[in-house]
Amino acid sequence: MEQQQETVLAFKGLTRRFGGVVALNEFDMELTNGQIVGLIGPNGSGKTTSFNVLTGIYEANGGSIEFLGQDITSWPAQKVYEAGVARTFQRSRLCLELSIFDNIMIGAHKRLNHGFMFNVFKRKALQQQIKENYDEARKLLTIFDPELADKMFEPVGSLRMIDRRRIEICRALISHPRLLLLDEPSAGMTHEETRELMDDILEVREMIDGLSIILVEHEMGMIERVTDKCIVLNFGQKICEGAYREVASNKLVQEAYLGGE
Amino acid sequence: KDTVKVAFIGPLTGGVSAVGVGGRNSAELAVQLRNADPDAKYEYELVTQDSECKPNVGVQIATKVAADRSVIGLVGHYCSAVAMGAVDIYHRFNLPMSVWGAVLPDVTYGNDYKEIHRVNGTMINQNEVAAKFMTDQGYKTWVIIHDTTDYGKGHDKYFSEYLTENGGEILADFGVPADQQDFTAELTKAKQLNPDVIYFGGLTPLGVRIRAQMDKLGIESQFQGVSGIKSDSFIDGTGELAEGVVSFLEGAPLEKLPGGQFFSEKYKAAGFTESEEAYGPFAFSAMNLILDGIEEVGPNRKALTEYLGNIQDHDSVVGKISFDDHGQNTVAAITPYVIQDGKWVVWEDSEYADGTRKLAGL
Amino acid sequence: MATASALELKNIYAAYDSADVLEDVSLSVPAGKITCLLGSNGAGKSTIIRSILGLTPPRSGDILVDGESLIGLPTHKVISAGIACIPEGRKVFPKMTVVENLRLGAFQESSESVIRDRIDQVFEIFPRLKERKGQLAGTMSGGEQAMVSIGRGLMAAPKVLLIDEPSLGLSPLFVKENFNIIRRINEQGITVFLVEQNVHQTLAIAHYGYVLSQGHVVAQGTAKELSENAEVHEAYFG
Amino acid sequence: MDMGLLGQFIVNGMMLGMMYALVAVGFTLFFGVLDVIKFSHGDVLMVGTFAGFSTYLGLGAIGIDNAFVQLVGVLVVAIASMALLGAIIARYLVLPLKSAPPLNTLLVTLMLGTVLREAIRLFYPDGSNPKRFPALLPTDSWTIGSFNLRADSVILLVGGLLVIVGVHVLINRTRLGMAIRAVAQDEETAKCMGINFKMIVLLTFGLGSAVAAFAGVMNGLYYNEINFGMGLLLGVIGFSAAIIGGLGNIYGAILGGFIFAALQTLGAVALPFASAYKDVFAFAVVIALIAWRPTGLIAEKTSERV
Amino acid sequence: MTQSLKDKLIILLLAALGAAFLVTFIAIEEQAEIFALLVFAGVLIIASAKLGLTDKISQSLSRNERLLNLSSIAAMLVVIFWFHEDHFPLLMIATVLLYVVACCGLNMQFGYTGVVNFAGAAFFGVGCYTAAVLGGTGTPLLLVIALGGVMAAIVGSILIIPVLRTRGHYAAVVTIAFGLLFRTFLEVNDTLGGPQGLPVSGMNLFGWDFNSNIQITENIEFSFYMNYVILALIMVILTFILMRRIERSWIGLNFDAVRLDETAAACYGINIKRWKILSFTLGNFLAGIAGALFAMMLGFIAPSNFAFSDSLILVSIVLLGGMGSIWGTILAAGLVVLLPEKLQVIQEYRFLLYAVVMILILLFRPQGVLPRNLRSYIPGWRG
Ligand SMILES: Nc1ncnc2c1ncn2[C@@H]1O[C@H](COP(=O)(O)OP(=O)(O)OP(=O)(O)O)[C@@H](O)[C@H]1O
Ligand SMILES: Nc1ncnc2c1ncn2[C@@H]1O[C@H](COP(=O)(O)OP(=O)(O)OP(=O)(O)O)[C@@H](O)[C@H]1O
Ligand SMILES: [Mg+2]
Ligand SMILES: [Mg+2]
Repeated sequence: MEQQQETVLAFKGLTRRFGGVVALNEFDMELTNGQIVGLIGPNGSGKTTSFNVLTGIYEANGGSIEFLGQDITSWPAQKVYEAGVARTFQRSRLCLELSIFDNIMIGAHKRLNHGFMFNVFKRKALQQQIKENYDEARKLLTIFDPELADKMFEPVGSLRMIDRRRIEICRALISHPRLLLLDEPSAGMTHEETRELMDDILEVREMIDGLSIILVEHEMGMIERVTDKCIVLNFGQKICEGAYREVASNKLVQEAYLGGE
Repeated sequence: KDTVKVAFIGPLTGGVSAVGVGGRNSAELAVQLRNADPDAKYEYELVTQDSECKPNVGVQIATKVAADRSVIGLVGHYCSAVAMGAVDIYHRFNLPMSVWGAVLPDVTYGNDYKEIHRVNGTMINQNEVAAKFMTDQGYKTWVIIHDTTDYGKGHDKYFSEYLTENGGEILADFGVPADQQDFTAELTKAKQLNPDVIYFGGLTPLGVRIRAQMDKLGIESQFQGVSGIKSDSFIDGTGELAEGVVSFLEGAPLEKLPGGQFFSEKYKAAGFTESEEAYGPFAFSAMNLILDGIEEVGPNRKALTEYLGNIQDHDSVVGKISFDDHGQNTVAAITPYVIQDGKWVVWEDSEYADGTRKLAGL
Repeated sequence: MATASALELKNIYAAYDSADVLEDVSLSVPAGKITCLLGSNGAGKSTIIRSILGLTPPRSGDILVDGESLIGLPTHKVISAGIACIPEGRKVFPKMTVVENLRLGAFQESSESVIRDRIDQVFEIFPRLKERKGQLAGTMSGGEQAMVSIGRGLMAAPKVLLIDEPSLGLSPLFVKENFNIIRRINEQGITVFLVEQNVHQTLAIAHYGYVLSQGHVVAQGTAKELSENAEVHEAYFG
Repeated sequence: MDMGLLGQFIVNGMMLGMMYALVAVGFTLFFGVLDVIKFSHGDVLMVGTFAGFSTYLGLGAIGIDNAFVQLVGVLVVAIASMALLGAIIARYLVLPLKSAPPLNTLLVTLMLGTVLREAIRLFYPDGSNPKRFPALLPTDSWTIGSFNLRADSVILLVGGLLVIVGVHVLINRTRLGMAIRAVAQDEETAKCMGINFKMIVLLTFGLGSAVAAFAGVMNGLYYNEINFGMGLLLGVIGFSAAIIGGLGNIYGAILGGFIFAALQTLGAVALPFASAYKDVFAFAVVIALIAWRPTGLIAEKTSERV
Repeated sequence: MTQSLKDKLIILLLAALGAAFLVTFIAIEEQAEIFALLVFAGVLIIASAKLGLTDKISQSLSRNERLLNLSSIAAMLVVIFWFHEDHFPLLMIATVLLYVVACCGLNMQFGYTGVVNFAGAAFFGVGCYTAAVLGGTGTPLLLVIALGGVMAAIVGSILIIPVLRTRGHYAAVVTIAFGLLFRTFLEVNDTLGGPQGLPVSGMNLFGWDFNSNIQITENIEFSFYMNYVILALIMVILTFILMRRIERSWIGLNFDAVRLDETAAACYGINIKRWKILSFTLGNFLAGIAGALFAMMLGFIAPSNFAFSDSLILVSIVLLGGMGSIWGTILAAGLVVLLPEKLQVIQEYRFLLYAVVMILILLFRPQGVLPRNLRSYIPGWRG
């Protein structure tokens, strides 16, 4: 199938500095349709920074980012999202005062009608839209945790960490993005919980056409199980790329990241 | 005896509350004395309200007082902006009233309402006399500092007008907010211009600051104020720097009037903790005027209005009161005062007048 | 148990607002040993740590350090009693530099030279921190912040060190390194109370362990016993 | 303009700037600890001045008339009593509200400001009128042309500077300062480091209020006049100064204070057509400055990350 | 009795109680009586909270919003007609209502979107001055009110750039500076009346003069303030509907997201600037229309009405009510406007007492008297 081979995302020589620290150094990367890429590397090697530069939170100091054939290097965050990139954050960034439903709807932004007239005067249509989206959100959340789906109107602040992570992922997925960026989604979970989470994500991927994922994770079990390919960063530079097994047996990677047996 | 309600309005909170409370005490004194008088036909009850010196609040409480039909007469307003907003209401509700402190001419002259009267003079009279008096002393050049409230701006306007008429020259004119602390910038500039007199149009707190800072900067010019600084607190606030400061106040000096001594004694005897301040006697007179009216024509607003309209040569502790066709007291004599040895002294009686002492720069 | 316990919890009940979290938890942390606490998400592990520190004071029960009760003491007094903590989720002071963060770890230590020595020791363990001495901790990467947090915990040189999920967000290499560090700390005579998700590696260094589930202690024993315990196995080894 | 006059403006402006800077330093301290705008700051300053003034009267009453002893007495009493007041405010008004939205602390302190102001106005003898604050410093002056420099101004300037430097050193170089900053950033973790949270909050509020008392006495000594409303505008300006300078940095407070003073002086001097517009001018420039540097002139280093 | 019937009864009872309380509170003048009434109300509230009644009642309320809204309006009408010939109570009620509108504006700004505004009185003042200037020109007066809002929004746009660029305390200073600047400007500049202020001509709608009493029959005369109260009530109702609809829509969600986490909001496509501008402008608009009607009602305005302290009063209403809570705003506006007035009897001591009361309320209800609830998009609907 030709569509399978389409390049979704490409970094070319992406560079980002903070003062003296070079967080990303001439980083090249490519991602094709439907692929799950594991982005791994020691602490402080630039993984999160690459997400931040991609999503427009930080500007790139050099290089370019291409997404679905468009150059999005200096796009603002809003535009990058509109183009189909959704993310989670290493440190959960939910609005704790708002309900689960509200939080998920923040992710659904591009599907909703934000016109003043529509929102204030066309109440019937708006309520219709609310109900439709509610159903959709509920369906999605049910995949992760049916119990949570019954608590749609409870504040997120009252939930466990693990549930917050799930909601954050739902928030990212509800917009049916082309590219999903997951930053350490399993941090703080047990093996069992991690596995469940990954199964759920894979299940969702089936639902969303051509969804590609970049996964940042320190949990190698997870990386091994779900990724099609791995990219290893060290000091902002790509040191290795390939299937997990290849990468894991690389000397450099073992030294810098995995720690030899 | 029937009980009749009369009202007092003034600023009881905020920056000028000292004057307001003094006025209220004086009005209360008038009512007390009347109630103690066995010949009085009615028992009087005083309603007091705080205007906070804010027009919106003033309008509200003016409505409150005026809408209460049992209130027959009102003594009201020290702050001109409040009075300006409230006069319409008194007219609408036909409540006869007399202003006891506000000095903006427009309060009486800006309308044709027959309910509105004023026992104290306007700033016009005051500045007319002040300009003439000072030029007569031989001063030639002025720097004016005034606050940007209606009070300060009004004084600035009329004083400038009359000063030019009398041949004085204004070297500079500074408007300052009424809550300013630091005047060194204005005064430094003033110092450079080296005027004979620094005229200040505003109230005591600012006056004290300006006088004190003049000294800081070594400015030797004469300091001239308006009725707003003619208070004991100005002397308390400036200490020895007060010496030789001149100011002007409507009305003949209290102690020279037959009733003046009486008022001072009674005020002391009544045991108020606060001073009556400069406008206390006016509040007292205004209240007495209203009480006299009620005694005479009965507790009826219309009748009282009529009564007030015809007041001529009515005796009071501030001198004879005669209202013109705008309800303005016309015989408001203006008295110049000078501070001598920590006291406000009527100019004629002072050592400055007889040449023993000299004002600054003369 | 042969050794005396450095820290002992007796029949602790704890709750947030309305939600009861801990019910009748008793456990003892033997002096000089590593004791670990296992349990799934939301079991109440962090709540135990908070109870000890006095951040979430227990509703009833007793907490003893060297036989002295900590109940009712404000947190800084608990710390004075010789307890230090590496809190869950790193919790570095974002607007302070790495060095200032470390210094705060030794807040109750007043000798400047002692503090300097300890900073040097921490730098030895985490060379990355030495490189980044002056960086504001808030701008560091997740793992770097974890290093700051661990380093800061070591600065106190406590009798008992409470550690809540230290390997969260650390690279595999560092996770291993981290367990080595914990072992070394323990070898210096510090009693360690370790909360972890990483069952294999935890049981490998711990002497003794408890398993918590929904606010109850459901299993306890030596590390060996626990790793052979069928239930535990099922639940956590998958 | 001749040099003497220019010098005069500069010295006056510096005095004013110092006054603002001292108030701004107080604000910076409070932001530092609980991230609150403490709107009663100006009024605490005023109460401090009145406390000092009463001390002066008291000393006079028992026959002590040595200016130096009086000065020390005034300062000590004002500073000590305000430090206590600050700690009480922290204990009973600020700490109980620490889990409420920060703006609510603002409201409470605002109301407290009203309480203090009204209390002085009503209960201090003749409190609604301005008072003459004694000149306790040497009043020698040097005059060069139109330039007039008084010894008391110089002493006050130096004194103010010393206080600011002292506070700066305290915050950045001492354990107490470190604890203050730690508490500001994360209360719970600070506690876990063995910091006595309550104590630190009380101390900081005590310190901030003591600085306010100092500024108040300085104000009194310089202007020789005090009144119950003096804190209001000073508070607002001090707050603005702290902000335009940039929070989280004592130097920002100093810079902000001096800029504000400069703007006002400039406005009064250089707007010949209407000096009354000088505040309009100053505040317009403040707005423009903030639009230009949204986190203050000495911007806080970003410490947040995603 | 079924639950829903019970709910309805509770609401009606509450509305009746509220109306009775208001009537008594406004009518009494004696210091002791006021004090007794306040204590009584306080005891009642505390007791019902202790008995767990408050929770039950609030549940009943949230189940029957429509009835609650309608019966509140009815209760308000009862109060208004009770005082139909008493000018002053009506004036105070209208003032409260207009403050509610202005504070809803502020609520939109910092309750929803987190854009702090310490210049509320200035925008209110823009509305007032618009009414004063246009009042005599023959412009239809409903249009004048709208223009008051529009002018406030336009003047506010001067601040858009700094407001968008700043956050937190920095943003606070922008508006504080503007508030001070606005007032000083009005005072110094004589074109708009200077410090003396301006008279404002009263409202006149289709030949109906708002400033004369309404003769119903020979013996029944309504105070002319009735006109303003009714108009203000309508304004409050419309504002209430607008606020509610915005809150319960995607716009409200966007506002909240902007307030709570700008970075995350931006990463999900929310245009921070757009929503901040909308809420700032809309908020100022509300303050402006309230100001315009207020000026017409009062008949006179002056710069000293729009001082920093007046802005702070508006802010304190919002905070006291609970950020983002409309009912809270209504309650707090009543408290803040009526309390000092009711305390007139204690004269110069009243601000002291007022401030003390406010502090006490906040110490016991740090989140405001009626904190905002979680958003429920469609009343009663839970999926
Ligand atoms: N805003 C910033 N200011 C200064 N330095 C920064 C900033 N953001 C990141 N850095 C530095 O850039 C480097 C890369 O950080 P990044 O967060 O991308 O690491 P990471 O690969 O995600 O690590 P981890 O696995 O620990 O999360 C780090 O050394 C970090 O300290
Ligand atoms: N501040 C709080 N308010 C209310 N409930 C809380 C609070 N903190 C934790 N909880 C609840 O208490 C329970 C136990 O939480 P705790 O943090 O102790 O679990 P844990 O075992 O440490 O989990 P994790 O592995 O996620 O760290 C959870 O159900 C959680 O939702
Ligand atoms: Mg990262
Ligand atoms: Mg935990």
